[in-house]
Amino acid sequence: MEQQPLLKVTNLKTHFFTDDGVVPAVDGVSFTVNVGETLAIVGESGSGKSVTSTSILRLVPSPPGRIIDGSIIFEDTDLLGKTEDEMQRIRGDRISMIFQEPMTSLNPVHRVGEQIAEAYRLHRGMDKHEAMQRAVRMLERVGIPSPEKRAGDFPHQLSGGMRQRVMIAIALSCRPALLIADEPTTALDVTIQAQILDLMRKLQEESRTSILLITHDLGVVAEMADRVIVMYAGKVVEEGDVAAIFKNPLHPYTRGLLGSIPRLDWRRRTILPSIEGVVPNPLEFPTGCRFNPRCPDAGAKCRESEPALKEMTGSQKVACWLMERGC
Amino acid sequence: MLSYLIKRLLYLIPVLFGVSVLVFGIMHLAPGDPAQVILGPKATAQSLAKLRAELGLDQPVYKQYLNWMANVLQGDWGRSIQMKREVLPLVAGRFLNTLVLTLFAALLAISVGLLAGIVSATRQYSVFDRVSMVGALVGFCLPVFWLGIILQFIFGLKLNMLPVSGMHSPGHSGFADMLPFIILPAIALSAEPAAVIARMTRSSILEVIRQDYIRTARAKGLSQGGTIWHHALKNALIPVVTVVGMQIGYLLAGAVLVEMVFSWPGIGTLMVNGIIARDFPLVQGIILLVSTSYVLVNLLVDILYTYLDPRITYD
Amino acid sequence: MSGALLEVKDVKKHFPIKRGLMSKNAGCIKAVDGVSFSVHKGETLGLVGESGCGKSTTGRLVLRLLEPTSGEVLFEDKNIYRLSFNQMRQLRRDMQIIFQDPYASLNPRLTVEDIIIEPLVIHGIGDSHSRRQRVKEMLDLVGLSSYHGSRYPHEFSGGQRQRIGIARALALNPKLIVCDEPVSALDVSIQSQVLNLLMQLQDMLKLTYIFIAHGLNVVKHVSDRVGVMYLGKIVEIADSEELYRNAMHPYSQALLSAVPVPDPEIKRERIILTGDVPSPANPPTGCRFHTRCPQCMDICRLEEPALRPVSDKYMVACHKYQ
Amino acid sequence: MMKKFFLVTCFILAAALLLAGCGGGGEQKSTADNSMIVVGLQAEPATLDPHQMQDYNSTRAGREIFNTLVEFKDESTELEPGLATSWDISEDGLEYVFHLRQGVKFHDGTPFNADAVKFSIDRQIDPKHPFHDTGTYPYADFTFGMVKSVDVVDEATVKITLKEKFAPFLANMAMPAACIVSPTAVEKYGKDFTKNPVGTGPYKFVSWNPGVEVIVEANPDYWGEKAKIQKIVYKPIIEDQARLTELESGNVDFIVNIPPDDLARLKADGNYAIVEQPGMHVWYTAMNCQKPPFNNVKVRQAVNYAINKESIVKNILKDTGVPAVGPLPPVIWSQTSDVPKYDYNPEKARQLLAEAGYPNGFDVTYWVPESGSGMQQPVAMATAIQSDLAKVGINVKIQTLEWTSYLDKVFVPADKSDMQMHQMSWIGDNGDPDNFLYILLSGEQWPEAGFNDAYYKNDKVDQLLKQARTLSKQEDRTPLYQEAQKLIMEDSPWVIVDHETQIVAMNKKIKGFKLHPTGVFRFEKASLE
Amino acid sequence: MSSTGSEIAVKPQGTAQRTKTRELWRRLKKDKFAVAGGIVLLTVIILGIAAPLLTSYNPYDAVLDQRLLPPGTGGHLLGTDQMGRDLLTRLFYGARISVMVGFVAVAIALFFGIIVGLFAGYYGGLVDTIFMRGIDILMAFPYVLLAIAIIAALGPGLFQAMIAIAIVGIPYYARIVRGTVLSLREKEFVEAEKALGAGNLRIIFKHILPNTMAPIIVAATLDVGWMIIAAAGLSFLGLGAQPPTAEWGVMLSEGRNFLRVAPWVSIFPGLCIFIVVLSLNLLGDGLRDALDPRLKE
Repeated sequence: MEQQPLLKVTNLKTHFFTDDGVVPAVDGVSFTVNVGETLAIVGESGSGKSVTSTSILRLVPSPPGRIIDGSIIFEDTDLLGKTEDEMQRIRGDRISMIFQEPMTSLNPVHRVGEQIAEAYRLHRGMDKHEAMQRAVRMLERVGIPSPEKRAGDFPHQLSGGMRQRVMIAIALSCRPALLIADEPTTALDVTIQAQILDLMRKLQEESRTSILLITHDLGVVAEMADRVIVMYAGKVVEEGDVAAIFKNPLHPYTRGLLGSIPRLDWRRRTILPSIEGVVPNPLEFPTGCRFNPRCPDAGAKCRESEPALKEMTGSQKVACWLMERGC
Repeated sequence: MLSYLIKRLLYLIPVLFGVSVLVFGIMHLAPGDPAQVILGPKATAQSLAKLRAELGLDQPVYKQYLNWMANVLQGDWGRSIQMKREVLPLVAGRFLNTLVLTLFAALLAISVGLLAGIVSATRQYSVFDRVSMVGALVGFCLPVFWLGIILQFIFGLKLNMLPVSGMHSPGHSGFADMLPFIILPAIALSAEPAAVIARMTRSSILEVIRQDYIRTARAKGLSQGGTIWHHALKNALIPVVTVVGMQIGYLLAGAVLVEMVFSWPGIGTLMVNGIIARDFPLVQGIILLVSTSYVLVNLLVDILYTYLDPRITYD
Repeated sequence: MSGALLEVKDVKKHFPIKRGLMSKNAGCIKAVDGVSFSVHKGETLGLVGESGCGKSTTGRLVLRLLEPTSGEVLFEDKNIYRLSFNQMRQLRRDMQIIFQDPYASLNPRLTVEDIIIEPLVIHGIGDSHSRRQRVKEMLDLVGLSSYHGSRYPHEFSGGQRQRIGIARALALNPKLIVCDEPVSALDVSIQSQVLNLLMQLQDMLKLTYIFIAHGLNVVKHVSDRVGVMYLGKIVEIADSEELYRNAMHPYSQALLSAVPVPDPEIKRERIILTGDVPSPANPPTGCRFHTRCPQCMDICRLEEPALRPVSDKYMVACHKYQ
Repeated sequence: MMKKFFLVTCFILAAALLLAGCGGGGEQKSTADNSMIVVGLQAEPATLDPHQMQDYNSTRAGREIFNTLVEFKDESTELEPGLATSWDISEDGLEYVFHLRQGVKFHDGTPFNADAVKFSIDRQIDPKHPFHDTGTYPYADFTFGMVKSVDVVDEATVKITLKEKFAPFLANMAMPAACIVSPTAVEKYGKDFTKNPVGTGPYKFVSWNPGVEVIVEANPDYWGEKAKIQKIVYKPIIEDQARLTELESGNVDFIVNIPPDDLARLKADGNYAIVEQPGMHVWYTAMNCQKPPFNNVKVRQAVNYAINKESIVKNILKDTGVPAVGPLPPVIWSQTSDVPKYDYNPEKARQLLAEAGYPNGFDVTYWVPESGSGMQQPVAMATAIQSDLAKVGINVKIQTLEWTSYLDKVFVPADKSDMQMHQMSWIGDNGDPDNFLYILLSGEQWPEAGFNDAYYKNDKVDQLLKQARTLSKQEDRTPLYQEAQKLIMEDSPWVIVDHETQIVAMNKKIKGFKLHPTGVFRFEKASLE
Repeated sequence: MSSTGSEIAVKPQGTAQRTKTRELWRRLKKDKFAVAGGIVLLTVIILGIAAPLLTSYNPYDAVLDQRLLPPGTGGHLLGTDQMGRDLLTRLFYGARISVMVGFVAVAIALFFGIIVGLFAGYYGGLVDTIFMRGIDILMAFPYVLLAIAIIAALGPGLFQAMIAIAIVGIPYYARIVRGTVLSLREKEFVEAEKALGAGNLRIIFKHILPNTMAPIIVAATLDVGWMIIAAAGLSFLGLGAQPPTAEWGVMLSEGRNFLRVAPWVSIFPGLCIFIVVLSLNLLGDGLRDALDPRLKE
């Protein structure tokens, strides 16, 4: 598989300037998404994974949020240097996005067909009629039965799974180069989740779209992604191929995360390995490694200075003093 | 939808029944004797007693109520004690004038309020936003009758631009002739609702543009303005409609004060005088009519919801 | 099955659909439509199913937080639906609940201490000193410090709030606790902390759990037995290891295969169900699962299968096995 | 969606236009009418049926549509022929024969005759009259209470027989209730005659747009001198300030009820004609003569001395009234200034109070209406009185009441009354002294029978007033009334403050307008420049 | 945006020492307008209470030869009114009455509104139907008409006006409370109380009522101003406080007849009403923003 970079994010910093202080939600994040691959960003709430994704589309609410540093090179140009008009042409066309809550992500007062057609009208300049026909075809592609009838429905008339299919239809309508999927299945039941993941895989195969998958569910990562980056408290702590990371997690946080999910093939009622403590308050991140208060092996150095992301074996990178010592 | 409409209209019956009982009770429990009012301070005790009997006021209250109700249901709303005329045509004619004023004021309030609210929301913290929100606060804080008097003073006396009383120039009628007359009262009346609507629209839009589907629209490639226009506004209007509906009620009420100030020939003066004169049939008629229309306005608002918000169905 | 702490017999809960002004019943939602099971002292019964299957309603019916449409629930051989308000109040000491949403389940206006004291006050247990003592014990038990007592819920993280909720439930020394999705709203790393706590407490205090969740992996991990629910019915109920190894009902099979496994090297044959869960207001005739069942037979459309034992500890409601 | 929003807006606008169209109802007329004036009234007339009128707004807008058999002379309460050219009164004073003017027609073309006179009176006083139920008649008792029968002698002669001798009766025949209405019109309109008045007067009714205006126009076939102002529009303008603004901006030509402070300004301005005329009015505060402390004449006199009436008239009323010396206004014949006077003298008041046994004053409740016909500025005047009485040690608590409830509370029999002092005013009806003195101060007229609201009783006064009622000649009655006035002022049951002056302000183009003491506007004698 | 919002809105967890009230106060303090509103309101109340200490005039002392003196003349800072009374003095005393009218009327409306709303919302069913139908009937009256009708029965006066506008306010609060209760009733902490065996009254008053207070306090603050204006409107119609009461609405409405010759007589009371209502609004807006910081930003 050729490794042709589509999106290259370098040292991205998105901070929120609130009444209570500055929240460094994304604090120097770098990664690359290659053409045709699926990169997963995994992390818990407050890790900055969603802000990373909205930063790419420059949709961080401002105020209070602001991208203060970094570059986002997409198809060889820096998105941060583009005007708002240029961004609008890219959004929904070259890069599109689906969101966690299919319930609230669709406009409740417009018919779903119109909401899909809108993308065609914006980016393909189609008239109302043509756009609607394309929208119906798109609905069919995402597996919605009797799409003509459904196009006239309002979102509340659809089930959660159907709504997420509509969201996917909107996102893929203009055949984007990059699809950002922010927790696309979190709100869905497992059997529906399986349907949606299956659909996404199928569509990706058809169109060679790159996917940036944001999730907290390592199971979804294992099933969907080629590579994964693990975020904690606004920073990337580990990056690598899915197979490698699941087999050999290097960062204590990644290890803890993998260990704390009960697995069907585990023995029942064993005490789960877990990460003690809570996610730190973003206003008062600890000095040194941000994971140090919860890290079972943290040493003095971990409390003093921040580790950088360093390449380890093969494609795997990790930001941990413990690993450096190990090398 | 039709069955819902019918149900809602049927629902009017108990509400209006309650209203009628309440107003009848209040009026008849109130001290003061309509016979005394008719005959004036120079009336003698015998003539008072005679008139009370003629008006049926010597009967027990519940009987009076039943009589009145029976007649009202047959379209006979009685005759005003003070104005000597039949209540229904009298009140209907005056109420029409009140409605004209209210509608004008509503139109003014809605257009000014919506516009100011929308522009303020899209340009949050701009000069326009700040000026119009301060203006809205001022509009909210001015007593309507006081604003009316000030308007009269400025536009009527100092600038001599507009008439300050009545509805038509002498001997005239029709819409064109009414226009200069309605401007000042409509402005006075619309100040408060316009302020409320502007503030509501602004905060509603600001609330809506935080919603997920607005982010979806932006991610689709819509501009900020396009998003507000195509996606935020209709959603934002849903709570605004409730407020508009309530404001129309307040307008009907505020009209009483404005009508006094501008001598607008609506139900306001009729009502206040009617109460002072213990003109039972008149006051009862007015309240029944106004309440009916008020409830109908609310029904209209509910129907407007279905248009704005497809999630609401009344079937 | 005597000796069971709790026995649920054919409990139904139908919520009327209100329409219009006249509140005429225009049908009803059959949230729970004939559920039977029993729970033994000290065991954990898991209830699993997708949203809308009636598992949470079942939990509330067991505690009589909802009045049932029909059926009975025997707690220590007493039918709790026959108890008066005061008798029920007494009984509530023995049965408690832990909720899903750690934000909505604690009164934001009360301090943590007040929240945990609340059950003691309601039942008039102890004086203010002993109550305070009890709060300290409880906080200690769930891994919080006593200085947390003077704070308000919003000052805590989701996991900590869940611990407070557990402390409140334990304050009266209950025998049975219904855990209604206790970890679904928590971050992964916190989930395991709470699950560990629940398991430790069970061992320590000899508690009996009904553990309700939609995550099959979580349910399986903590439960002795698991009941799988679909559209207001239990379709399969079995020992949890057994169920995982050898699920019989096609729905259970699909559910199991749908759970993503965090191991890229395991490649499984997935069963992907088509369509959505039908509306509980208008469930399909025959077997309720037949509309989505990959192994549907003719009889499934016509006749509803009963929940029948296929082996010693295994019951399933499917025509394939009857 | 915005398109639809605008559609909705347009719909509302259209609805408004439609309503506005309906609201008017009537054809367009030209504004540039030089022979028209607009009169700003305080409120809308309640009725244009003269038999039902009881407020100024009604009489002002409607009185000129009608005539009475006898009419008041200009600016006086003396009588002159109206629809009756002459009349004879029988020796015993019980029979009045009126000889009617010939060839007069109602505005609807039907002839004026004796039947119309009988109809107009019987309609009000005979409960069995077929058209009795076409209205309620507040003044019927007062005006015709003493009438035994009305008889048509012939087409041009009517005889009215009284039950007992009643000297002021002839003056009653000039009151609005004595207006002659067209029987045909009453038959035609029934109860709605109130908004379709037909009479014989100098102006005839054109239209009444409720709440907006009443329009009358000159009657071209009038039997007397024809009106020069062709059309008059009576328009209710409720707010005093708005009425002023309309006058000053030229939208209205003639206004009533000018606030005293603004009157001074208008006078200084010089651009407006101001016409004043002392009215048939008296403003007083009655004291309960039957109960302590006011059953002591010294207390009543003390109160009279303690109150600075001049200051009230000057400062609060801004001279819109004339200070009163007695109960009768100067426009009423037999009024005299030769009575005991109570100039402002707090010293004397204190002395009288001490003599009466109240050296330290006392507490008293003072009932005050918030408004009311003829009450001028009740609250302000009460406040001033309260302030004055405080200076002599009388501690006044003001209790304000709404007018209707107020009347209910005031006019109760003496034994049921807990009244101490209260305000009242009286507006004369027929210009006869009896209409003031007998009704308000005779011992026979205690509520509820009459209006002696001070429960004043002096046998000598009663005897004088009763006797004066039965004499026909003015010169015989005058000395009796003058004697009574002296006695009353000696007893001082009231604190009499002023007689209100009627004041109107008008555009200077209106010439020759004179106010009448009855408050009716006589535009038929005025002209436009 | 909301998902990013939830990420950044992670509350200071565990480490925070602030109580909710204190946090509210802290946020409120940051709102300059709200603070200004609060200070003005407090000042007005203090001026009203301390009126006898601040002025040597009697607010009811008519001095007829000192009528309508312009501001600054004859020792009257704001001039005199149509009865020669010191305007400033009357404004001071008026502050007591006008502000009191607003607060008392709101308090009465709140009391009944809360009771009706709590029970209707909590019990639902028949209780709800009966209560809310009554509320519907009250709501079918436009408020001025309802107030006028009530005053017709009670007679005009300050107290009656207060009652009338309070009754007018009841449906409003009943609806807010009912709406809040309906959503609170479904909250799990209420269910937890039931599971613990708590009785209905305990749940209503200890657990639901305190949680309805936030929206109500905001509404009530904004409403005090509205009630003051409504009371002034009734005074204008001659149905509210009666002269010579030093109430701003009465002063304003009496003063309107001297608008040309002595504008200060009505302008100053008008200004006072305006300032008080404005400061109440600023305070109410600030409170709302502080309670719901999401709307601000």
